[in-house]
This record gives sequence, structure tokens and C-alpha cells, in this order.
Amino acid sequence: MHDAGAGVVHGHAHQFDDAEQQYEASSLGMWLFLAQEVLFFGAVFATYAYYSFLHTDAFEAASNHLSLTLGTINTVVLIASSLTMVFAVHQAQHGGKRAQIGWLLATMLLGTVFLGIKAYEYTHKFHEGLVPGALFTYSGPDAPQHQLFMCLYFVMTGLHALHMIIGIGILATLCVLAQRGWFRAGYYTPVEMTGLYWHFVDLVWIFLFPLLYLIGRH
Amino acid sequence: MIGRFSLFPEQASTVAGQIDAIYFFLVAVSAVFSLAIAAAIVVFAVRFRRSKERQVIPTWEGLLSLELTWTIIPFLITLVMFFWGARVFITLRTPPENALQVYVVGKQWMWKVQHVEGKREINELHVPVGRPVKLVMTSEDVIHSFFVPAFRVKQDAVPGRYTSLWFEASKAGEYHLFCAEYCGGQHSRMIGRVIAMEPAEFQRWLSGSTGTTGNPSSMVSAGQQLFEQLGCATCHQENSGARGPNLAGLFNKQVALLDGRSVVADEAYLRESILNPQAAVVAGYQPIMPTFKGLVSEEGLLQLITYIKSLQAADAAPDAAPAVKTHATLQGSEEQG
Amino acid sequence: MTTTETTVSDAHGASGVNYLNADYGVRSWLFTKDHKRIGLLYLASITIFFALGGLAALMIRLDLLTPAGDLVGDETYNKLFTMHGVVMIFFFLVPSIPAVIGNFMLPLMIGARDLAFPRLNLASWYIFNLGGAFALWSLLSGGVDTGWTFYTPYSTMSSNTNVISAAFGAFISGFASILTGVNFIATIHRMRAPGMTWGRMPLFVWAMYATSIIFVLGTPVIAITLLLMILERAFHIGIFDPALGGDPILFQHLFWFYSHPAVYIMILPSMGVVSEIITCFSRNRIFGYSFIAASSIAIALLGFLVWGHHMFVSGQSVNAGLIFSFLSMVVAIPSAVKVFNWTATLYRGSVWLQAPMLYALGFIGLFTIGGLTGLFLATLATDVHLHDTYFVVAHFHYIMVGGALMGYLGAIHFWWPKITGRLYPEGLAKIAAVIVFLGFNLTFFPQFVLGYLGMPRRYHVYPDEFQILNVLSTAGASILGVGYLLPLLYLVWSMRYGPKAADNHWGAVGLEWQTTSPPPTNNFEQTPVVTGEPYDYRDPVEVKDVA
Amino acid sequence: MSQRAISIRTYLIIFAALMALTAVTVVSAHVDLGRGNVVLALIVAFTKAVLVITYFMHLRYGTLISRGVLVAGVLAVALLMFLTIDDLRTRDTRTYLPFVGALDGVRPPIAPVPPHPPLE
Repeated sequence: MHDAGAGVVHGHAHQFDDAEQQYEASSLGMWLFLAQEVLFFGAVFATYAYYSFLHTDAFEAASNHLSLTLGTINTVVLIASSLTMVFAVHQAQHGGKRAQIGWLLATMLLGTVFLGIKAYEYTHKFHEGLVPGALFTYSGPDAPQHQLFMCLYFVMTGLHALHMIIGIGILATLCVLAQRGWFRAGYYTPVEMTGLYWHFVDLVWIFLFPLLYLIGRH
Repeated sequence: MIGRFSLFPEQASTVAGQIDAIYFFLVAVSAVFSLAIAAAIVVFAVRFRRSKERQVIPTWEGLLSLELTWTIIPFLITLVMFFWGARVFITLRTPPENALQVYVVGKQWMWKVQHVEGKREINELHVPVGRPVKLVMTSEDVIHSFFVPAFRVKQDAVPGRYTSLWFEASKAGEYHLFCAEYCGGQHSRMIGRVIAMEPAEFQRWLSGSTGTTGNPSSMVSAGQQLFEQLGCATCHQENSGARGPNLAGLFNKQVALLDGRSVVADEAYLRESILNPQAAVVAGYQPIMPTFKGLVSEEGLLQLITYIKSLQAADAAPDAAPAVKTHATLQGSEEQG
Repeated sequence: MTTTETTVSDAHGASGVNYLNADYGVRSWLFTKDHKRIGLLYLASITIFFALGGLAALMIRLDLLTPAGDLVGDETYNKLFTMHGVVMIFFFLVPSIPAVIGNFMLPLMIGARDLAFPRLNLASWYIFNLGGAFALWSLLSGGVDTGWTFYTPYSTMSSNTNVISAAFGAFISGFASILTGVNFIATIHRMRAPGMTWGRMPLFVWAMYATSIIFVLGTPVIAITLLLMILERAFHIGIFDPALGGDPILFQHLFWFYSHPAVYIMILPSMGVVSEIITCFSRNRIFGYSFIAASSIAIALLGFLVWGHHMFVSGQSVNAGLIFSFLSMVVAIPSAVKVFNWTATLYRGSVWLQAPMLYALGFIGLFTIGGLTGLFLATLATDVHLHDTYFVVAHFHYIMVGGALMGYLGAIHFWWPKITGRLYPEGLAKIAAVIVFLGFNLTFFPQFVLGYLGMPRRYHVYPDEFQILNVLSTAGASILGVGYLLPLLYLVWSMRYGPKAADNHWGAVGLEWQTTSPPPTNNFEQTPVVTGEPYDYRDPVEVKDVA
Repeated sequence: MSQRAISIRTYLIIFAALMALTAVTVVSAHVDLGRGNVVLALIVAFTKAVLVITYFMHLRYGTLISRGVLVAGVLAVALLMFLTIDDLRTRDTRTYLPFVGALDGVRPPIAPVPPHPPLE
């Protein structure tokens, strides 16, 4: 959605009557895309909810495989990246080109930190023999359900990480465009749309964290 | 009956009549509405056909009262369908307590049936007339579906759980048994027969043993009957294109195996090949023979071996090891895609 | 009457510059941002897929001539019906009207110069073809034999055909429809011509809006379902594997949560087309405009509530069965309301039985039968007997082939003068429509009888007593095949040799008929202003007889 | 572009609120409330989500249709979850007996066939 309707750099695309209509259309298009993403992650959450209803105790026990501290740090990192993203959009609104690029880079940095922690967690699971499939060596009680939990863990956090990587890619292109002066006070739609996308990815993690990490702690 | 063309299936179970009644009600409603719509279209198309001189004055573009009528009336009709269907469905899904229990296991492309008294069948189910029968079903691999059109009953056999289905045969006879959930290569061959018998006859069948072990001729005939019943004939045929090695004249012959060994086909080899076919696969054949351990009693094993020993080579067929099959007719289900 | 200030250029499209001759060369087509050209690109892609799926259908019907199925072996038959299912549903029916007629006509009908996101529209076509390439690859390298439903555990643990590339093809083509859905909703909301309130929008636009709701809310769920299935098959992890406590029935829930609304994706556009054709060819205002528009939205929203009626015998609970059966009854009502309103539109009109009208009336007749037989499958007791039999096959073919495909052919014929500026041969088109109608009924009506007799679907070998009805069905299929070949021939012929079409050949009142045929690249010289209501055929527009 | 900028101060307040809610959810996870834990976690997650959507994503000034689209998405997910779990919850043991962790007394009568030991 990052190139939505930005046909002509400073005016508006030929199919729109004015810039306001273009902005409204881009915003609605982005919200539609996010609704579709809600369903995309929603289906995986539904699978998780179904199985946690079927194997409640096993899933709570399996949740203890995950390290709570890393999960909490990641949540803080991601909410902070949402804050820096909001500042970037704020600066774009007010035409502060240098500050805007600075906040965009900060957001990318926090995103990379998040992915780094995630990568560390994955390798840690790999060494513990918790990766589902052939490498699954955990043989405690309810081992099959633990493998099922780990399947869902990797699918959900993997999808989320993939969206993070795409988000960082878009942020990088935004930095380049901002550097070339594409955006000014009157026209900053791509920055705001990327902001919406980034906040959505943060929202997914806000739901992922309690459902995966916190269910077995009591 | 099986094999006779008819436009309507037999009613052979107590619930068949009720389901057919709902079916005819639905057919009647559909016929009325379809014909009414078709007639209206034809009449309007002819009566109001386009003609040069007539000035077209559209008079009305909507009548709320008409819209409400053709919303509420169809809804009431569908409510009748729903409640009637639901009532019969609930009776279909609550097995009576005194039902005769039979276990059914769906396995890729055969139905394995086991009566509580220990009698086992493949692709066949003998049931008494007039007494409810409850099938407790599961599947060893993929989803299958136990479907007897004449009884109007169907239930999926899902791996990893039991599902159950009940019916009460009301008419003696032989009826089709189909697998209704797509389950792979020979989904359409996973069929069989449900034989409803009078209770006395059923008791005799249930307790009757499959031939005495005493005299060999009855052993050979019992063996042959078991050979057919267990489905061995489908693979071990005379023609060269068969999926299983040809058994005629096999006894006491040298057999070349897939792993290079070569053994003499004695009783132990035959017994082992029946119980654990993977242990000694003949060269040039796919290891697809299912194990019959637990499906054939010791007595049945002896009858089968006696029958195989009685098969003479048809003629002086060269006993060289059969050429390796270039094109496996039945794709080996072992290699993963 | 929509009074528009556009001065209809007197050069009737022939010598004037239009979207077809504005630019030449392969680059101008492959990198076009013009919604009209993208519509034609989609037309080309889905025609190829339709031919592929149709070929598979013919092979299946020929093989079923004999109870022993002598034409092809078991595995090949399974691969044939899977290809027929996957190609016809994911690569023809779902995109057919929205991506071809919707892309072309939506901006014209609401007086816009183009869709909201032209580049996304082109990306959608490329993504669709990428998905198609994966599906073709799975076909060429040996085919897939899981059925278009990909049920686990067969698709993940037992089938050794290339399931992954076929499922990945369907996964990618899903994103093409999501982009189309996003594009349509944004365009309808933000880019309507001045004066075109929601109450003055053509009913085809309402249908596109309802379809796009399902595109956006339904397609991601099938994307995830196929992704989970692919992951389970590729890495042998057990998401739906019963041994790990997984549940194959959950796969069915997720699959049908999209796949039932998907059948409404396939039928709603055709309903929109029929509303346009019925009003134009009976010169009459639509009967119950607000009821038809509301019905489209109701079908789209209620369509999400009913998916469980595919699983009455699959181990789903009795309680859930009751809920889904009741909701399935409710969803049938809006469709019935539409059929009654269309029939009422013919009353006191001036019915002109041209080819598009024949397809529209055929649609109403066959869709009525299709809809009513759906009630057999929504009613719990009869569905236990009828599930997974040929009754179901007949039901959904009456909806998809009798309904969606007839609507698609009607749309192609109705807007052909506008799209190409040429006229197709009317006489031949009427003959083809009748052939299609007769061939269709002969193919699928016997299957209702077969279904109640208990012949299961997807059977390569069947008992002898079903042979007569299968032979009838195959005979019908060959007639249907001829019926579909004719339009392909004379429409392609008419592109070059057809007589020139006037701007408003049928004398219709939609905004798309106010501009030239074929329309200029920017659709309108000036944006039209809509003042009247959509189907106002009050004063008779003299209609030139076809030469 | 209609100026709808939200002040920096508001953003910081929202950020602080999100941090606090995260702390709450992590701490409350260690307290055993039985089923209450999941409910509380979801409530907190939803409040955080509402905060992010209204302030960070400017839906506060968004159009009606944008809000409607988001609500439709959430409702569709809720519908999917509700009806699938309702099906699972009401499966009647007479027609559906899961092997895994099912009634321990029921030993599957048809024992899965163990491979026959090779004849010595």
C-alpha cells in the first residue's frame, strides 16, 4: 500500500479530483488492508484458541518453555517502536525532514532489536530440541500437545516476524524517499500509511504476547 | 437389490421412510416455486414482448406489501424444513441403548468390521433385521465415510477419534456400502455390502465357524473362501499385471526376494508373508501388502496355507523371477511426495 | 434520466481515439494502469483457465460413461477432478466477473476516470498469473489428487502428488482477489460521480461492493488454512495431525469459513449483471431496487454464518449442526427475494429477447433450481443422505454453471459493444444460448436423481445400475461443450469483422453507455452528473435494429 | 489535509499508559486466578489495542467507514472463534470420543496391529 495513489509526486493522481479525495481513498484502502490482516492473523488465533480449549492444561504447561523476560522486553521494544513511528509521522506532518528520518531510523533500529531477540529465542528453542517435527526431542508428559503448542508458537511468531521484516523494508524505502524530499507538510500519505501498518504489527504482538507467554505462569 | 436399475433407492431402514417424506416435501416446494417462476417468466416475456407501437409506461417500481409477503412466506417454509429436518436428525444421532455394537475401522481402501463376539469381516457387514445396530467407527489413516444409501445413513470415520452411527434394518437383503469421503487412490473401490438377515439366520451366521478344520477338502474350500473374503484375490492373480506375486505352484519353490536373499516357499514363509508381509517382499513387487495379523485366526491361517498348497502351476510356466515392473500400477503409498 | 453535460462525440468510437488504439505495443498492455485494459488482460487469463478446466470436465464425463471407468486409471481420474475443481474455482469463477467486468465497468458506471489504486490493480493481475503458474506447474509435473478441498490428513500425510504447488497457487491467487476487493470498496466509497448517492448506484455496483466485502474478510482465512496445510506437509509438523492431538475437523472449519462465502463471491456478481440486463431488455424500472441492493449486502454478511452445513456428517456436534442448519435457511431468503424482484421487473415491460436477455432469463430459471436444491442440503435429515453424493455436485453446478457462468456470458454479450465497439452475430448468439441451456440441463438434472440413489461423488468406478444416468449426463456435457465453444468463436471473430457498434447499442441508461464505445482512456470528457434514479426507462429511446 | 495532529504530550501519555498496562498484565499473570487469568489478559490486551488504534493510528479522527471496516474484521474473527469452539464444546461423547486423553477406561477394542516379530 506504500505506493497508494502517489502517481504524481506533489499533485494528485489523474483519477482523483483533488488531494483530499486521494488521501481519503488511500486511508480507506489502508484500513481495508488492515481489516484483511486482522482476518489473516485472526484465523491463526482461532486455531490457537481451538487447540488451547481442547488441551488447556498441556498448553499452559507448554507455555513455560518460553522465556518470559525476553517476551516482556520484546513487548516494550515494540511499543517503543510504535512511539518512534508516531513521532516520525508527526514530523512528516510538520515538514521536519531531518527529524522525520531520524525517527524512522529509530523505528527501524527498534524493529531490528525485536527481530534479534526473536532470532535468539528461536535458536534457544532449537538447542532445547523444541522445534516441532523431526527435531522435537522433548519427551515429558503430553509431549504431542507440547509439539502442537510449539508448532503454533513458531507459525504465529514467524508470521509476525515476517510482517516485521516487510515493515522494516518499507521504512527503509521511506527514508530514501524522505531524503529525496518527496514528502512535505501537504503530502505525507505514504509515511502515515506505513505508520498504520507498523502500529498494526505492534497490535498483533500485543495479543500474541499474553496468549503465548503468559498463560502458564501461575 | 444391488444391480437392478431404479430411479429411487430402496427403503431398508426404519428412518428411511421419514427422510424420504422430508425429501418429497422439499421436492414439492422446489417444483412449485421453480414452475411458478418459469411460468411467470414465459408469460411475461410473451405477453409484454417488445413491439414498436406500444408506448411503455412503467407503472410501479415496488410494493412493500408484496416484498414482505415473498420474504415472510419463504422464511416460514424454510422454518418448517428446518424443524422437521432437525427432529429426524436428532433421532439419527442418538443411538438407542439396546443397540448391537459393531466396531468398524476404515483403512485406505477397505472397511474392517469386527463384531463384539469376535467375528471379523472385510468390506462386509452382516446385521440382524429389526434390531438397532450401533457402529463405533474410526480410521487408521485418512478420513473415510460409512455410507449405506438404502438405510439413508452416513457418518465420517475420522482418525484419532471414534464417531458412531446407528440404524435399524427393516428389510432383509443385500445393500450397497460406499465410502463417501474422498480418501485417495482407490476411494471408489472402497465399497462393500451390508447384508441384513433375519435374526435367527444372523445368529446362525454369527456362531457358525468357517468350515471344520478336519477334512482337507473342506479346509481347501474354507481356505479359498477366506482367500476371496480377505481380498487376497484382488492382488494375487494369474495375469502378469497383478500387484502381488502369482501363488500358483509356489509351494516349495525357490523365491528371489527384494533384498537379494532367496528362500524356499514353505509353510513358515507363507505364514510369515501373511502376518508380516514387509519382512520378505518378493523381488519386483511393491511392499504394499497390508498385514493380516489379528484379522485371520490361526485356524484361518492353516486353511489359507492349505489352499495355497493346493494351487498347481497352470502350465509349465517359466519360474524365472518376474521382470522388475517398470510401471507400478499402484503407487507405493510409502514414498512421501 | 441522467442528464449529463458530456457532449457525446459524434465520431461513434470508430475513428475517435479510444483506450484500445490510444497506445500500441506489448509494453502498453503489460504495464498498463488503465482499468479497462487490465479487465481485458484478466479476460485473456481466465479464458485460458476456463478452457483447461472445461477440458478436464469433459475427460471426467467421458470416463464416467462406463461403470469400470475405462478411459483413465484411478489416479488420473482423481487428478482430473482435482484439476477441474481447483482451476475452475480459484482461477475462473472467483475472478471471472469481478476481475473482468468489474474492473472494466465499475469506474464507468460510477462516473470515475479509473479505480482508486491503478497500480495495485495491475499488481493483482500479475499475482493472479503467478498463482496460476504454480497451479499449472503442479499440473504439468504430475498433477494433484486431493480434490479442491485439500482435506487433511489425506493432503498432508497420505497423498504423494504435488499438493504443495497447487495449494501455493491457490494461496497466491487469494491475494489477487484481496487487492481487487480493496480497490473496489475504496473506489465505490470515494470516487462516485457528483449526484450519485448510494440510492442511485447501479445494482451491479452494489453487487461488486458486496463481493468485495467477502474478498476482504474471507480470503485471508483460506490463505492461512492453505499455509498451515502446506507447513504441515512440508515440515511434517502436525497442526491438523490427530496423533499430536490436532483435529482434521478444525481444518474443515477454517476451509469452509472462506469457501462458503466464496460461493457467494461467485454468484453475487452474476446477480448484479442480471439486474442490469433484465431492466435494459424489458425497458422497465427495476422492481424493488432497495430490496435487491439490501439483499446483496445481506447475502455477503449472512454468508459468513453458514459454513457448517458442509460438515453435518463430518463429526461436527449435533448442536452446531442445528445452529448452522437454521442460519443456512435464513441465508436462502435474500436470494429468493432477488429472484421474485427480477421476475416482477418483467411485468408490464417491453421484453426484447436478445442474447443477453436469454442468458439472464436462463440464469433466473437455473439459479432458482440451484437455490432450492440448496435447501435439501441445509435441511439436516436429508443432508445426512445427500452429503458427498452427486446431488451436491448437481446443486453447486446449477448455482455455478447455471448461475454464475450464464451471468458471465450474459455480461460479456451485453457489454461487448461497449468493450470492443463491435457487434457480435445476434442470431448465432441466441442459438448458442439455447444450446448452453439445453446441454446444461441434460448434464446436471440426471445427477440429482443419481444423488438421491446414493452415488457418491469423486467416484471413478460405480455400480452398474447408475450407468444409464451417467451416460445421459455425459451426452449433456458434450452438448454443453459445443455451447461454450460457439461464443468463443464468434466473439473473437467479431473483434475484427463485427459491424461497428453505436455508443448506446441497446439503448441502456447506465453511465457507461453515456460515453463512446469503446470508451476513451479517461472514460468521460467531463465527469457526468447524475440527477435521476438508476433504471429510469420512462421515455422510449428508439433502438436501432441490428443491421 | 485537515490538520489533525495530536500533540507530542498526548503521545507520551499514551505510551506511559501502554507501559503500565504491560506491567499489569505481566504481574497479574503470576497470580493464580484460574480462568480469570485469560480473561484479564484479553481485557488488558483489548484496552491497549484501543489506545493504539485511537491515538497512534488517528482513528479518533478517522471516517466512519474506516472504523466500520476494522470492527467488521474483528467481528468476523470473533464469529469464527465462537462457532468453532462452540462446535468443539458441544461434541456429544456418544458420537465423538477423542482417543487422545479421552476416557481412560475405554481401551480401543481394535488394538493397532503391532508388527509380527520375525520368525527365528
